[in-house]
Amino acid sequence: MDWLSDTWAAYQSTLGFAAVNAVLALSTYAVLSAGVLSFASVSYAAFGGFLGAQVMLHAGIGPLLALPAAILAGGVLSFLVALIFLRLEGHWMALASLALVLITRVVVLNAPALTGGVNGLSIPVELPIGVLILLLLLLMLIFQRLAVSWYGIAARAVREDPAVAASLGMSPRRVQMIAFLISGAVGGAGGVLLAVMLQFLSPDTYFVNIAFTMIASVVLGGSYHWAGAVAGAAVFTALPVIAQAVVPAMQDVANGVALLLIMIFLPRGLIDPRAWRRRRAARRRNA
Amino acid sequence: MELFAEQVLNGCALGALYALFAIGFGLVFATLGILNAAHGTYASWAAIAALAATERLGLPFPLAVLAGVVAGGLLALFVDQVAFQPLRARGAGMLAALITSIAFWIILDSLAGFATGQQSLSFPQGSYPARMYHLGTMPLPAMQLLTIAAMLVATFGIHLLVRRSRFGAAMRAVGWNGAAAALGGVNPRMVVLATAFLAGATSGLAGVLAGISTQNVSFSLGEGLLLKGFAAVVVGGYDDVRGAAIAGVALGIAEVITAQYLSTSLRDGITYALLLGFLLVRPRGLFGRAGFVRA
Amino acid sequence: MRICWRMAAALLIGGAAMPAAHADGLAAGDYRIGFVTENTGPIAFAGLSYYHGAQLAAEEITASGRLGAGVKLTLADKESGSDPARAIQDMHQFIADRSILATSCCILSAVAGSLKPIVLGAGMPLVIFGATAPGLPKPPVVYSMTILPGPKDVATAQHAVEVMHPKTAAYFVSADNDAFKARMAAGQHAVEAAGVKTVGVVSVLSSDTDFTAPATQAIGYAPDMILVYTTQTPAEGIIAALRARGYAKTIVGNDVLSPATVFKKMGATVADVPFPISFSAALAATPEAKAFVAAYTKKFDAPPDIYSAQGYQVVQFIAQGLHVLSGKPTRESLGAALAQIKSVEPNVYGGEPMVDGQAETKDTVIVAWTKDGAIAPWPSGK
Amino acid sequence: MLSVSALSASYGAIRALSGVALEVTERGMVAVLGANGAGKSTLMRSIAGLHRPVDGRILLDGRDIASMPLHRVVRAGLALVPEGRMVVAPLTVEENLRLSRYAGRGQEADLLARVYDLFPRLKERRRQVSGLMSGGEQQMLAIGRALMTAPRVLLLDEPSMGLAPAIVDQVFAAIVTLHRQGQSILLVEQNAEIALSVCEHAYVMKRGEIVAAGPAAQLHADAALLEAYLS
Repeated sequence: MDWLSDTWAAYQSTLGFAAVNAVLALSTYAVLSAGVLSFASVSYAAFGGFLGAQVMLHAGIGPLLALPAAILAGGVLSFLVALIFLRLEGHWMALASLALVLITRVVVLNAPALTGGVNGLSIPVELPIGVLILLLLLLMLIFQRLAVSWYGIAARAVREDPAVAASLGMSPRRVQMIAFLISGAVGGAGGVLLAVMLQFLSPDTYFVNIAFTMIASVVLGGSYHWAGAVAGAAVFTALPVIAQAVVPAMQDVANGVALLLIMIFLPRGLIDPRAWRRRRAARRRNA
Repeated sequence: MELFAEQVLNGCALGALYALFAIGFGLVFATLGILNAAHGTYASWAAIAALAATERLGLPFPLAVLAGVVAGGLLALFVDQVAFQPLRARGAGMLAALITSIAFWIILDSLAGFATGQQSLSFPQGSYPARMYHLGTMPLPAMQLLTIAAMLVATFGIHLLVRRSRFGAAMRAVGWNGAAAALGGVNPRMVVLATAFLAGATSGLAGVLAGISTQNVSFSLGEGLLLKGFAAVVVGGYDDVRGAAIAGVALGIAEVITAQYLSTSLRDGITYALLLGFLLVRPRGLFGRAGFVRA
Repeated sequence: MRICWRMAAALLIGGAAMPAAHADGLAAGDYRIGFVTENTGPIAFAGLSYYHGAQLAAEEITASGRLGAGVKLTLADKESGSDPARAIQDMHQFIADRSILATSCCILSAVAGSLKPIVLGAGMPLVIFGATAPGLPKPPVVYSMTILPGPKDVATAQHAVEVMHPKTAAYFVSADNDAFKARMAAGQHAVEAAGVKTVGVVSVLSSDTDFTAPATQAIGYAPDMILVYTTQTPAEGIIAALRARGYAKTIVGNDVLSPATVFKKMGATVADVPFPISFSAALAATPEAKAFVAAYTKKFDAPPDIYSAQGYQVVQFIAQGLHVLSGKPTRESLGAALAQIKSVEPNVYGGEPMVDGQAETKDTVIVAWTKDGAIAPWPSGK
Repeated sequence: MLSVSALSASYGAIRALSGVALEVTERGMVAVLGANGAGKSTLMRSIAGLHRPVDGRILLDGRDIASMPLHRVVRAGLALVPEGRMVVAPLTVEENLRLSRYAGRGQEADLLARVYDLFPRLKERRRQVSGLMSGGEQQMLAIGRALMTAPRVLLLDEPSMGLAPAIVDQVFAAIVTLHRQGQSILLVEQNAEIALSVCEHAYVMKRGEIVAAGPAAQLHADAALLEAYLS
């Protein structure tokens, strides 16, 4: 029994970070599933995270009560971002969102009233890992319902072929606007959850690294199903821990090599609905 | 007034580094369609290779630079073949390539840290031109002049290559659609290899020159160039070498002047705001024409 | 001077309190310290030195049998790459590992800020080796072996003004580093109090690499003296750029210039730039310091620097806490023992009082590199 | 000269060609007819190296080109004018044409003169960015690019598709001229009328197989057969 509780104690924070990364990855997946590659989730997370932190610090309320504020903050920001970015096409939007990430850090550094500036912000608030997991499960349920809803079908159509989607009476712009709003709300939530996990926010907390964590999680896990984002975040969070245990001297290299091999051999990610469909079809043929 | 002129020169030299890096970064993006996060490590490794050539092999300055440039090119070639070629063969898109490039970024950055013993190294005094020329009382450091000259030569050379030569046409054709190029007999694989090498070599040159003039040869060298080079490519338009060069130099000058006359904390903000503004107002960059999306 | 007196007093009291506590000694066995390393990432150059110093101390203590027969002190290390998220996971693994009695970490304040609430919650003793954010120590759990540079910067600035009699001064500061901003503020205050006019402040960022333009800007202010309050790589770059552009007047540095790698990289360019130092291999005077320099140089084939000295003291400090305990100590008893320590023994500084969980050093020596790579008191000939 | 036998190809699990055999003789002009989705384009793409066949032999002058990558097929002397034309849009007309130098066949100046001779329109627009030209002009450019590789056999995939009738006439006039000059041609066309009027021999495809073959005149006369297979 000791062994079990020790293992839990040792890896509960890994599980926590995996859950937070999954939420952030779902934010990126939300837009990607409507055909938009955007790194702006980092900015929603930053806004939601810092605002949520301030709410917790000043109103003295717990993270669960600060969550709605963060969701709202992320949503509002994503609305503004969508208004501007949706005019751009294809990879220009990806580049613009990357620029937004870079600007986010500058803003964070220069808005000490909200962010603590270079000193950072200490947030002595805790959230049990179990609650965090419950929140993630709830979010997964929402994504599952979304996937089978009218919106989910429309998003898939827009991703595959915007022209065809438009001819079926779906406005690609409107669908993508909804995708941005979902991404913003989820991103804001992820930001505040990350803040609670770290208990300390610095200007580097929401920056390029986390952008790459999000996108790598989504692609690694498989960008054609929401479960991919969750699976990818789990793997991406666990890889460094495993690498540290197996090859402590070269853990970063091992981490990179593992990422490389997964992508080369499973370029569509770990969770690939197309492969499932094929396997099912093959089974039916054999039967 | 002289201070202003000095700072403009400083900005030009700094911007020339951004420009050189951006040219390589843009070539890969335009021709191979890859947003390559590992590109900065080519610059770091080129500088490390040039330093090793100087210290271990005792090569003179021009040969050491050449060694660095070739190392940058070969590294780019290697990364392309390992990280991108398998995905190309499977028809996997730009996203998977972005992730494999991040993987190589992690790997090469980490190895560069080991190679330099986690230190920031520098080229030994006397291993590079360090003379200070003067125009009136204004100091003109030899490395700054050399950097600007290298940028000009590289820009015009590569611009002519891409726009005027048959090989350049093949590069642009492969960048647009590999099969369409092959219908004319072009071997897309060779063009990809040559482009990767050229891109790595150009960014490698930026790395070597930056390593010398900033006295910082370490894994962090490439990262700074990557962000600013990225900005230069977007502002200048990734399919035009001249645009990337002009944007790089302009960013360098803007940075220096902002820091001198406004504030350092706003410096990067202005760079990136400029970047975002350009994307929104003129997404195709300075020289971009009504273009064709990759097919 | 007042500060020195208080330290001396603390030293005396600490020294007197020391020997009485020793009891039956520890049970034989392996005593482990969880060490969160920063051997990769942006500040790995310093992280490695801290780690090497700590490694050496653990080996020496085990070999000496100081903690009792069959008592081994070992480091369990986990890498964080200066990433708070990874450091948090490392710390949780240490806390879950019952064989680990104490932990050590952190150069970056952000990492320290993330780990502090965790160890406070778990009652796990943590000794910080590099982070300088104010208010980090919190006995009986969190201690800091970081040599706080603020007072030393003030002393150096004052000394430089006394020696060189400048009329004007300009400053370089890492604008995105809270510690250096505070250090510059302290230095500037002292210099202005001595009647020297501030003609300009040049901000740089920690990740900057090109310093030609900032150097041009500073020279443009035509100051008699330039004081540099930045992290190591920018400080090197700034001094090199200032000298390359012909600035021949006084440049005042800070303790980041002391590692031997700085001279190896910059050569004579860095000569005659004064900086404060609390430890230097070249100036080691006490037997402890000399033995440390000799053993370190033998083991790692390079002399120790200020970072290795602090890493070394982390383990010495923890060992000192273990020394007064007996049987099988717990984290709580170790924390309580550490809280009792008034002065760290042995130390490489010639005196290291502990004040509210924060280590301090007795003295500030103001030194500079000579043209042939030695560290000598500044100005030379004094 | 071009001899295809037992050629099979598929897209994923879907079989698109099975056991196709056909022959193009020296200076010959052969048409492949078929309804939409009969596998004509797959046939052309498979022969030209744009799509990798599952099985079969493609002999060009006795050399098997079935496993060669696209650019090597071009260099071996087989040039495709694909459906949808696939000109390199960002390049100018002349850049598109001169790209074909990489095929390394024939004298560039002579070939360029021949193309401009055949399509004076291209000469007028040679500095024009090709992506901005009309469909007909792009079709001419695609044929020109293929001719620049001095092919032994020219493969034309639906050259009339999407073009105005007047332009179709121009393009087919050029094709006839080429044939007269001695160019071997394999033509895929949905418009059977026009194809049979210019070709000597024709194959008819249905569901990925050749279901009929014969001299063009004979097929032209057999209205019932055409009706059965082409609708």
